[in-house]
Amino acid sequence: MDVGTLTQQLVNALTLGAIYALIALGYTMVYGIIELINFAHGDVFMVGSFVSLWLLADFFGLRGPINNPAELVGVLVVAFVFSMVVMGLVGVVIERFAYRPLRNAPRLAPLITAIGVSFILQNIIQIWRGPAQLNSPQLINVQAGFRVGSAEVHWISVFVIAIAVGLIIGLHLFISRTRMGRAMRSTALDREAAQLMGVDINTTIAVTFFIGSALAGAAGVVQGLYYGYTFFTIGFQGGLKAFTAAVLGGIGNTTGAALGGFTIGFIEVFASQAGYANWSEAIVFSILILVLVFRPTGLLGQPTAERG
Amino acid sequence: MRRLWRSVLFLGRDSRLRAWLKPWTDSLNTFSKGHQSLSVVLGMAVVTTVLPFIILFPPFAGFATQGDWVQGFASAGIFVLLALGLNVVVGLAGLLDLGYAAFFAIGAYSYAYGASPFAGTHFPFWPLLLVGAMVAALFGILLGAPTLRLRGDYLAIVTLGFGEIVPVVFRNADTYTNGTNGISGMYRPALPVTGTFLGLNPVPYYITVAVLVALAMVFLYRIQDSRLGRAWMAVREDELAAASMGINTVTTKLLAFAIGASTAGLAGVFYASKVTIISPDSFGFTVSFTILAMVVLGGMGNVWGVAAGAFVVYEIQSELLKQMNGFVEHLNLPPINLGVTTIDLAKVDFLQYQFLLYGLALVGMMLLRPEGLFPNRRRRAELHDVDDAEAANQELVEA
Amino acid sequence: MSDSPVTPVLRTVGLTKQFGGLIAVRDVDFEVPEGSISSLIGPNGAGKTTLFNVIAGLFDPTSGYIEFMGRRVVARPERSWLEPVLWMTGPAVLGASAYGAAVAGLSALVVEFLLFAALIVLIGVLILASVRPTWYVDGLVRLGVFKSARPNDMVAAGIGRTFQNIRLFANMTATENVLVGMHDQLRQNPLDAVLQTRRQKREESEARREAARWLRYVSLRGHDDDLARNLPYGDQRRLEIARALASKPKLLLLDEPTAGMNPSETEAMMQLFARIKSELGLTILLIEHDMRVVMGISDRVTVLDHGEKIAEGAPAEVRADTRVIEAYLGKGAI
Amino acid sequence: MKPRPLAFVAVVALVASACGSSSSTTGPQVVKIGVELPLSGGEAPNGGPTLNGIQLAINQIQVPGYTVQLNTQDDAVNGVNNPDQGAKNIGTLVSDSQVFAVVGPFNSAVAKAEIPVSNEAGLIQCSPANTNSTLTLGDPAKALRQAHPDQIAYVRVVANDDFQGLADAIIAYKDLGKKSMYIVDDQTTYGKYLADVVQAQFTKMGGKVVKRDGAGANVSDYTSLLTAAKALSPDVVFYGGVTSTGGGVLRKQMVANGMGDLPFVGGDGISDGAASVASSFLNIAGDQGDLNTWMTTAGAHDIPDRATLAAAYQAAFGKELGAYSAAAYACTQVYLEALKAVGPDRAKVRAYVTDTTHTFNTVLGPISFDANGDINQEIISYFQFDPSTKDWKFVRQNDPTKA
Repeated sequence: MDVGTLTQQLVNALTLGAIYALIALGYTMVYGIIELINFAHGDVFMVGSFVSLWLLADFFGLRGPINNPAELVGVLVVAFVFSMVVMGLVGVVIERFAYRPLRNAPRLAPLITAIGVSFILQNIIQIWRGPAQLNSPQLINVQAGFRVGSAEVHWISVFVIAIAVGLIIGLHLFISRTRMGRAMRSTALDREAAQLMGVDINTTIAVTFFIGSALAGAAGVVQGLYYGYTFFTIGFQGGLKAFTAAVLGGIGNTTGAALGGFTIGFIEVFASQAGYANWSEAIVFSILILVLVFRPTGLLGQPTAERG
Repeated sequence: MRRLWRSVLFLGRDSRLRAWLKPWTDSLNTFSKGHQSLSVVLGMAVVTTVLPFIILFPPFAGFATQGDWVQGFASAGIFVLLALGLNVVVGLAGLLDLGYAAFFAIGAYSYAYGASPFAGTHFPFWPLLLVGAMVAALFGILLGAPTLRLRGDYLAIVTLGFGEIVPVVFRNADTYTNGTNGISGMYRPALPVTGTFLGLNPVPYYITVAVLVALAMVFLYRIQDSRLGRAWMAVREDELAAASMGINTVTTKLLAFAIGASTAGLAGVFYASKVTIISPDSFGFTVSFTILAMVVLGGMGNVWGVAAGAFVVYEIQSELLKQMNGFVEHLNLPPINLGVTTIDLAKVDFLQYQFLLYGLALVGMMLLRPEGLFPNRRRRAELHDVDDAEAANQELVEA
Repeated sequence: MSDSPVTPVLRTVGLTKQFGGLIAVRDVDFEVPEGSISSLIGPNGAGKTTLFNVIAGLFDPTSGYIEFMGRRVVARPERSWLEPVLWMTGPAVLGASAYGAAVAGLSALVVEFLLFAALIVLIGVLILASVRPTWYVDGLVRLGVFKSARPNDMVAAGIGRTFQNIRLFANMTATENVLVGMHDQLRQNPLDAVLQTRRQKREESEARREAARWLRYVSLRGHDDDLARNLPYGDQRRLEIARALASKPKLLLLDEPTAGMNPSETEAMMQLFARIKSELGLTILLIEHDMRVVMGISDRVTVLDHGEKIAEGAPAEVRADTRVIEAYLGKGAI
Repeated sequence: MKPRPLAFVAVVALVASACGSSSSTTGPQVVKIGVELPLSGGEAPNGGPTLNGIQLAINQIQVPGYTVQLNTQDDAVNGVNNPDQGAKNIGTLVSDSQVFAVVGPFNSAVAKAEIPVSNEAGLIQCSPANTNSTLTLGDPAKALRQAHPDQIAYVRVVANDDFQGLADAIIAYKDLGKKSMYIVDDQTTYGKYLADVVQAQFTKMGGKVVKRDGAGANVSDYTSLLTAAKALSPDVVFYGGVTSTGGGVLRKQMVANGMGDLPFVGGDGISDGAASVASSFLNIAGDQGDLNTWMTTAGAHDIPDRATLAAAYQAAFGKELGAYSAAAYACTQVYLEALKAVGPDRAKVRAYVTDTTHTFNTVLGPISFDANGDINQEIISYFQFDPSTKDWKFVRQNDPTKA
């Protein structure tokens, strides 16, 4: 493998990892706060991609790249904000009706509703847009880029990585600096204690769902821009990989989720490079199992002290 | 509202039907307490005999013919077996297994290696049942040994990963598994009296699977009431206290894994012999999820409940939703006028909404009855607070 | 203490337990003489429960070790990464030699045999690792993989315990709780259960009789089939003791057994301890806050403060010790 | 609120009456053609147009003395075709005494579960879409016919993948004159087998396959595969698979990664309409991706009266003819001809259809089946993208083994 290909693959890995990381954040936040594996999250991402498809293709009537920079930025901002807000609200609604009533039920009950919600979302999209892949306008010219040595780096990759890193940093600041962030952390640590200290648990959990789902919505926009298509089943596999990323990084830990996302991106890309694309899932999950066997809390997870 | 639903589901403690049936159920309970294995066998015998006749009456007769129903029941039996096995892992030992279909696949491929033109072997079906169960159990141990020390959710993701790896291996190891083509033309089981089973006659399969289910139920009931069963319960309730009482938690969980896996292996062998073709695509994540949904919907920890849950979910999935179109057309309902638009249910293509209905069923079920249709008494006690717990206690005393 | 009149059942040597930066137990040497009732006292946060948990195998000691009945107890990994490495080396060597054999052009039979052997070794070691027979553990101890015991090893060795905040199996009946306590005593295996062998049936009915006996021993009558969660508080404490006794321990660890009880209940408990000591010949080590209990029934008292042992001896001696008074009442009290 | 038992009784009564009223027999005899296709979930675009083809045929062709109806079964479970469900459906169709023949299945994996059952029952199946070679040929096919090894009950009106793969290799090596190929398959039974055939044939002709990858439906990012392949500088790309598992997306990403100039060849899995049809291969591949693409379909394109059929289809369903609508129409025609000749007796219909001397007049032209159940006209149609119409342009059709 020459240096050019290697550089190119590094960029590919970062881009793919960025998308996984965005989705993984939602998993990890929800898990951190209510210990629920939200299997519908992948489908929230999928719905997000359809919402942005609707906005860009049907509402704005866009078909291809926009060359005017000002217009491009304007449309992108609208697309991201719209998709993130809509998906955030969808997340809140899902939490309100499918998970909140089950907060004190056994852990498996909300897991099953999550699966149910996932089916419902898929079917709604399937009825709405049909059971086939759909073209999504790629607003940023995917062929435009610059050269680093013999490698071609596309602006779209830079954009995707920047969006992901920006949102991850933003999220990190939100959690560590704001009052709501503190409420989220304390709820995650000990819900009852937080409640006694005057934290409104319902609002906090709703906000968590809003943010997590909004990030998935952002990932949905990125899906359309980067890959140029969407499909009603992408949520499932994307969600599965992202969930793996969250666990790999140490579930409940936002930085870990980002790290896990990039790790899985790298594993997949280099498995493809080596000609083992058809084994890539097996490789990803084998590495996951090995990591967990030898480091049971994930890469960045804190070991939980058992209380005797 | 809750009360209403309970009555609708006619399983709530407050229903009049139940009160009316009480003398009978009580004496049944006493009998089953004393002769558990016998009552399971009798129960299964009754169910197996009655089922093919119930479906001769409406509304069931409207969906399909008796032959179709029995054919479906034989397939449903596979899922009942799977749910019973997963119940050991999830319901009794409290471990979340999201890749259970992998063991199902391993059982099915074991049969393919034992009795198919692809492998060039033709061993009889019955010993292969045992072999499949053992091979699956072995893989259960192989997966569990290094991973069962992990905390609950990490275990869940490890099993999920395993569930993804197994089909990928079967798909890509072409030389050994015939890859995506799968292995076809598996030999069907044979018995001295009936000869080789036929694809068209579901009855031998139906009876075989009923026997397997009955056996599995008897075994599980017996294990549940033994040292191991109590250890599972203790580990589920409080792992730390269980360890402090001398229970080797890892071995205990490993046994749950192995026994669960062996049941799936059994189901796999039966499946392979019935469908006669297996391919890696038949054992994906959806299958694992479906089985989990069956266990939870049925009522974790309760053997009969889980079996019933599996049966009901399977029938909904592969009969009711599939035949919905024909059924609704049969009903001759008048179009519903909504003012702005008219909905003619007879023209609605329900196949399109299959997922939506299934999803709504899962969500609705969990919201209305999170403990499952037929909950384990203890499990219900965990869910509802003191008053219910006392009532549950009362029931235990009475039983 | 070397001048103990009786041989110690339990001895800790230089036991230290550290959580992150906090040293909960520091360099504690102490002994529990056979057949005694010993108490562990000290102010809140003195490290009593931590010490208990280390003895019961819940935590690894950071340093130091425990001797029970004159034998050092081990079973928990010290270098946990080493055990999997050991699992892998055998198969890896075999696998590599299979590869070597293939490269060297040896017959396919040899290669396949080596591969098969690698698989068998791997499976075998994995099964061993999960079942962990004594000799496997001993081997690992020699290789420096293992350190202290897991809780179930300690139960097997003969230590039973109760918890400070009752940890019964809340949704199991009283009888079932006791039956779980007897886990280690029962010899049936799953196959017995499936086939309902005569051994299984006999053992089960005997076990149930014995469980009933233990329940009556701690004066729990008529509650055999009640769920543990529905028992009154005092009965839950008793049930916990019955459950611990069912494992036929030589040493019973009781963590604040009379906490939250009224004087008459406490009195009844003290009588129970005395009976356990005299009738069953058990050694008891208890953590207690109630000084009447400590002084009333202890043969020997050990005082911990800030994780360190500050006094030890007969109740009267300890009561007079200035450091103890200081620890309890503050420096100015003298 | 209280439960209302009356409502339940009412429903039961309604159902009972509905069932009772449906069994009145006067006039022409009602007979049925069984349909076994994947119709729900992600499979709907496959099964739907095929079912329409059958429907169209029975609407247009009358057999005196008989009213032909359909008994339609869906083999998709949770939205994916499922062999177990397929086998069960065949059982259902077998037990419906009015069914005298079955059209279907769509997927080869399902066929493998169904052939043993229909073979046992002697109920003829005609597949409009199964192209997997092992269904009719060699030991694997024998394994499927264990019940009556000498009485086949499965025929198909499309040529198998051995022919199609050869045709695809011919396009790449002979038509385009390319020597080094990159192959991606979609990890399905169909895609992988077709890619295997192409790889073997291309190599046999003297070409070189520089890289071969498998990427299933779950892969949405082909960038890394393409980056790796680009370094090996192939001059033609073959895709074995269907659009919904990634064909169009692969081509689109080739453009994004600077490989848009390479010719792209695919099988009938990417034959799903013009660029204007949403979700078609050409639509997803995008304007720049369309160029330089070639495709083959199993079966003759130049059927005698394509335009009439397409128009009738358009009139009935408001859509363009699906890829397998004509084949499904032909299967139905074969059955209706048999019905006219020998009546609705299963054994007679089976014998009539599988008789190698019979020739049937269908929309595909006159066809007959060989001893294995394969169609006699093993014709492959070759297509190329036409920028002026933004659609596939029919190039030629032939039997590639004789070309």
